[in-house]
Amino acid sequence: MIEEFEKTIQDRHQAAMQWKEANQKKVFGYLCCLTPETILHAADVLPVRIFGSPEKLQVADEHLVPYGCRYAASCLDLAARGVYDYLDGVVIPNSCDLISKLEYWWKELVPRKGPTLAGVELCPYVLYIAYPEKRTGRKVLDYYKHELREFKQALERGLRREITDEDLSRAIAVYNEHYQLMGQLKELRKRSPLPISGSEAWQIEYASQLMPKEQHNRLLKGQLDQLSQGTKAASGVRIFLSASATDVVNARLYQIIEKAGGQVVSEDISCHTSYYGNTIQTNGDPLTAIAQHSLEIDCPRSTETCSPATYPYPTSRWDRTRSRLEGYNAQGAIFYIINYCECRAIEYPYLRDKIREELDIPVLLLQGDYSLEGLEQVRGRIEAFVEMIGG
Amino acid sequence: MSIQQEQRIKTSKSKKSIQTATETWAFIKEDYANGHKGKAEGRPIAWSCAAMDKELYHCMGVLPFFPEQFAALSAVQRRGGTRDESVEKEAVRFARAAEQEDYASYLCGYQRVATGFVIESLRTGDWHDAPLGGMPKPDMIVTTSCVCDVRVKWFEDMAQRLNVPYFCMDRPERIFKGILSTPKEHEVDYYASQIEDCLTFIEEVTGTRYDPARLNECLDWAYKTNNVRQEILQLRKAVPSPMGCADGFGTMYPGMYQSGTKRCYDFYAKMRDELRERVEKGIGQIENERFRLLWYGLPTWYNMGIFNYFEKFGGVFVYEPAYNPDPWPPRRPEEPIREIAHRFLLRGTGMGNVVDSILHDCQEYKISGAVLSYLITCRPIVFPAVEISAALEKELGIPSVNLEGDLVDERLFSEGQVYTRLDAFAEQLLQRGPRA
Amino acid sequence: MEGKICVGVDVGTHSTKVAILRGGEILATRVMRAQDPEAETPEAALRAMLAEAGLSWKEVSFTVATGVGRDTIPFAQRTRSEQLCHARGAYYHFPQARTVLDIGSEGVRAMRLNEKGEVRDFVCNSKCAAGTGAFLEVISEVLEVSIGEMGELALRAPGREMVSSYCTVFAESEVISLIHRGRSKWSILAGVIQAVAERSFELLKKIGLRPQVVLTGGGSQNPGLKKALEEMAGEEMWVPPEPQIIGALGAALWGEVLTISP
Amino acid sequence: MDHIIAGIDIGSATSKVVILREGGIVASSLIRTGADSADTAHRAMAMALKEIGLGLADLHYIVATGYGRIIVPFAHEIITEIACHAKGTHFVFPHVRTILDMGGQDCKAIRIDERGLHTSFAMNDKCAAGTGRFLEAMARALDLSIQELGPLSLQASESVAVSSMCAVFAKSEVTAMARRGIPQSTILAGLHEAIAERVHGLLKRVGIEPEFAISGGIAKNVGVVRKLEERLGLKAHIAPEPQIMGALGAALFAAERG
Ligand SMILES: Nc1ncnc2c1ncn2[C@@H]1O[C@H](COP(=O)(O)OP(=O)(O)O)[C@@H](O)[C@H]1O
Ligand SMILES: Nc1ncnc2c1ncn2[C@@H]1O[C@H](COP(=O)(O)OP(=O)(O)O)[C@@H](O)[C@H]1O
Ligand code: SF4
Ligand code: SF4
Ligand code: SF4
Repeated sequence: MIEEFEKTIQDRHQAAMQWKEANQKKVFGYLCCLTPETILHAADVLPVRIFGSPEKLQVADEHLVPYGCRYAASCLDLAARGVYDYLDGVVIPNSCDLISKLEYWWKELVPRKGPTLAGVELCPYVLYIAYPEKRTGRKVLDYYKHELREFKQALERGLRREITDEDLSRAIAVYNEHYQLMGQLKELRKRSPLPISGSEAWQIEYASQLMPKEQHNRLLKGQLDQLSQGTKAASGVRIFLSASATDVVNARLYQIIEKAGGQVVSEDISCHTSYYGNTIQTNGDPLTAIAQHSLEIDCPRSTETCSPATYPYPTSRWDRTRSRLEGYNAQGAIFYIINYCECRAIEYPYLRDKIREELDIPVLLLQGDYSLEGLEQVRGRIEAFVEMIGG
Repeated sequence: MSIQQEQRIKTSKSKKSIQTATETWAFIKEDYANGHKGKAEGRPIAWSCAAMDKELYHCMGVLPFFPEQFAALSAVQRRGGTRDESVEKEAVRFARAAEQEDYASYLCGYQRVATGFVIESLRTGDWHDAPLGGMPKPDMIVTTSCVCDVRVKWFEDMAQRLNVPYFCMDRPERIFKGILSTPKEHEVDYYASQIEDCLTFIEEVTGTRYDPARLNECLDWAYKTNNVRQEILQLRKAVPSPMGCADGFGTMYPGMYQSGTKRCYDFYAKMRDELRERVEKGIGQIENERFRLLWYGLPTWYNMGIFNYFEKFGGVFVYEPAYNPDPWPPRRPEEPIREIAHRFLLRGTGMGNVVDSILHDCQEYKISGAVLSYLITCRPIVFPAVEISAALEKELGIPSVNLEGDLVDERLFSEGQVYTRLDAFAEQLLQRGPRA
Repeated sequence: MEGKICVGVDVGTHSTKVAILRGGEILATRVMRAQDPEAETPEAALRAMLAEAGLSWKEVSFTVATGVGRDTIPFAQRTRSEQLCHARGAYYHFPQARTVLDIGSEGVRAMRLNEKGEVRDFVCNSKCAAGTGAFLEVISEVLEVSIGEMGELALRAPGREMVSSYCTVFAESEVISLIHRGRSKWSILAGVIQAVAERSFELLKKIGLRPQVVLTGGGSQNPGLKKALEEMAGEEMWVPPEPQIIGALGAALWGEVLTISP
Repeated sequence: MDHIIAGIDIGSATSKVVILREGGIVASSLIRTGADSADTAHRAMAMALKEIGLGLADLHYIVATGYGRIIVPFAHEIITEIACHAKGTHFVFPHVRTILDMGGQDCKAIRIDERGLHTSFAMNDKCAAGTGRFLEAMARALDLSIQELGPLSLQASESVAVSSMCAVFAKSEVTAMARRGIPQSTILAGLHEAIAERVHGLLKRVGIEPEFAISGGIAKNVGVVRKLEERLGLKAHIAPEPQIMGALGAALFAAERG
């Protein structure tokens, strides 16, 4: 794998700090795919995704009850311990019940020592985005555009600079290239034999959320050229992975699956860029285009406006899951749901039934607590599952 | 501070102290009977949730049913209405059915029970083998994004299973400091559009046209009802407390689920009169009120007797913020939809708001201790628990205790553990003496 | 007798099991307690078994290991999961098997099989001892009955005591207090077995309970448990001969397949 | 006439009695809790009374506490173990503000004020992971006595991670480790570390004040105590007989009443 990706993954904090130092620019952390990264990019800010770590909670557990997702708790814990002190700001969208509450805890637990203006602290600061629960419907775009405008204004106030339409368009161009390249990567993963292993693909995904997109695009382009030559091949039972979050902790899943003789070929993962399919429209108002693009994300927490006559209830989750299985010739589906990740836990039984009934593909449910030990405990099940399919 | 063995009262059923509370049951039974009759006559049935604006159904001639309420009902009843303790509670039976389908056991108890009911009914084809004959099969499922993620996904999941039309009213998340604040224009626009779309959705399902005059009529009743409920809340601040949390939860049904009807207004008007009389005569829940408690969170529906637990120590539960309404701004009959939207968006949803409002309530109701019902399966309620207890201690010097369990699934409730905690808490409060 | 020799080794937490097949027929089997310090190592056991059958180590054409400790068998060419081995072992005895429940000491697993005996789906118990064979072992110590006679005794119980604690450790104290309150040992046993059966039954229901249901693993030697499960399901369940070695048998059977297409 | 009163603590593992005369401890007893709590209570009380040659009738007031408190037939009053551990510990260490009571079946973190009254507490139960029972099971698996665990673990230079905290599974994990030749001390260090980690979480829920005491039977286990002290960066106060703190507290309450 590309060295620069690996370096960033090895020490993401160091990488961000170095970038900051070298470029004398600001770095913002963000918590979820729903964050409009382009707006940050347009403001010359490097958006890096906030992830957790395998370490035990040290500070956050005094404030959090044990009945919530440990992944989000781990992110908060790292911040409360000062690991994320290099961030100049944090963006928290309303993605799930716990993430949206982090807005409060972040302000409470993460010491703010940035500059103040008339007693008001400027950086680091926490920006909240009230992303709508519904992706579609008559006024959704209007509403969300407003929220994004407010977000942009807050950013402008904090950074004391204007973010022009030109800035936005520039950022959109960079991100569009990224989406296209990631699209090509996905296409490659449809092939058989598989030109790239699941864990290598994961590294690319993961690194893309940590390094400047320009750099990532450049590296990825080179990588894609090599891959399409088709010199390497990864073999194994083709697995679709649907998971709550896969950062450095849960990425162990890829290794376990590979060791058992499987390969992840497609995924539906929070903490991943896999929700981005299309590019952002470039004609018309850039902010509207960005809003529209975010609303295309069909992750488990969102729902849709339906019409009794045509389609009575949302189908996008199943449609998405199906295309991720069929298009990639997946032979098995693994669902890894972190305890207390409710949206995934509720939709699972229905998706499982559909996969079994309509595609006749076996499904494995794993539940975990966001820890390496937890993953070791499901190793045996993954092995059995892969063997069951592979014979 | 003695807890004599013989005083350990049987706690599965609560003793109701006010007369009106005993009438709730008839109210609920009537609604279920009407629902079954309506269903047979072809009237439209909706399954919906507590935070929804019920007036929309009443003005559209829809009979609403509420899976959350049904789950609570299942937590009380055993199969076939028997009192035989070897027969498990209906809620446990349904929750188990859901868990067998791999719905995780940490999911909201309401969700597991209602989904279990759907699964069982689809499996057996018998929709009536449930408390009060079950919820009639719905023609639509309508939910809101307010309060928790669970209801959005859960209702969507039920719609898929039942193959009925689904609508979600999306309420913008509002995070700010303070308890009440004026919503922004684009937020009101958005929520109003959601209400309009919901009405269109109901029109499409039922064929009934939306009539603003009808909505205004319902809102008038709702408004009057809310005023009466505000009076009730004022009366409940009296010392000694005229009515406790068991009654508070026990009488929330009409207001929570049937707001916008005259029946509902009559219920609370009567209740207010009764309370007023009690306050005037100085009648309290118990004779020697020594300390006043607040119950944060939702009740353990299968064990409402827990609200009487402190009585032997002279403790009374006086207030439960969970289902009680805020005061409403004046009516705006010229634009009823915007009125609803505006009103609904007044309260903030951030954690800071939750903490502030509990502090406020504790002062208003002269609380000396709080029981934080850690209903571990309800994330929105349990998340702020630590912050609340810290703030209570720090700002007001009020101690609190946590209970762990589920709202309807009694398998998660461990008696020995809970009572040890309550006893220790009572000791703690008695040591401090009455609040100045 | 002619035929290829295949060996299966099942390294469980409670015991290690070895099975030798010749030409698809069971030649020898052996169970060694893990706790027993005197017990032979799997390798020594296999050597002894081979010697008894008049065979040499070199004649073994393929060895497959299974069980939680399957990676500790250096002489195995391949490993296979318990799920697959128990299914194959059960199917060997009963081609009608569509659901297999393996009750081991720490792991309880339910498998769904197709007509060809291939596993299509499985579910496992959680990280807690409640409802496993280990639970029964703990209780057998407390009640001072051997694990082997437990089930028989329970079948003769006059009644059934309720054991309500979920946690094995708390259940242990509950059982002790029941004894001291003078309750019948047999009825207590019946209660304990009922509690274990309920947990296993949950797994069976999840997987779908398609007949024929076959019980395997050490726990299925407990007739009380079998009866309790049958009552809950309302249908008969089958237990193969020597159910505890089914995993090892399955592993050996996999050996036959894998030697052909390794 | 002397003022003689007693406190009795019926715990899940052991039952303790403390008898006070004129504010001083004159007798105490500690026996294993049998299955019949009422009978255990009688035996523990008789044992303590025997020391000073008195009978039940000589006691002015008796307060019962602990998990089996409601079954003590001769108690005048019952008080929870939380209040009693607070009271007892406060008597011995008046400056202490945070108490950790680690007993046979559960753990409690208690915050107290300057009067020794509890102001907040948290407890863990439901699962035996990390409790006295857990340690007893491990001791049996390693063929050691419960008293040996702590000192032995201190000899370890390293520790192993014990992955299952289920009391039953950990037992077989530990047995397997021992068979693989991992030294007992190393295994024990790992077990104690895991317990310390669990109770640390509990302590955080009530907030830790620097003046900190441990009571209950596990306070006698230096292995757990050391690991916890390392984690907290605090020195724990431990009474000479930490296991009877609950009974002492109960007796002190009785002194106030009788
Ligand atoms: N003779 C017997 N009768 C009934 N149950 C038994 C008998 N022998 C062992 N068991 C049960 O079987 C379990 C061990 O089963 P086994 O399949 O060998 O487990 P593992 O593969 O995990 O070592 C024990 O925990 C015990 O409960
Ligand atoms: N001498 C000792 N050294 C180490 N640990 C001990 C010792 N004595 C008791 N223990 C531990 O203390 C536990 C019992 O604690 P105790 O406070 O008596 O419990 P309870 O109050 O619940 O009955 C035992 O399970 C054991 O783990
Ligand atoms: S994993 Fe699930 S519960 Fe956790 S933060 Fe993500 S969406 Fe929320
Ligand atoms: S999670 Fe809580 S708020 Fe949501 S439906 Fe359940 S009980 Fe209600
Ligand atoms: S509840 Fe008991 S049996 Fe289950 S994990 Fe905990 S200690 Fe083990």
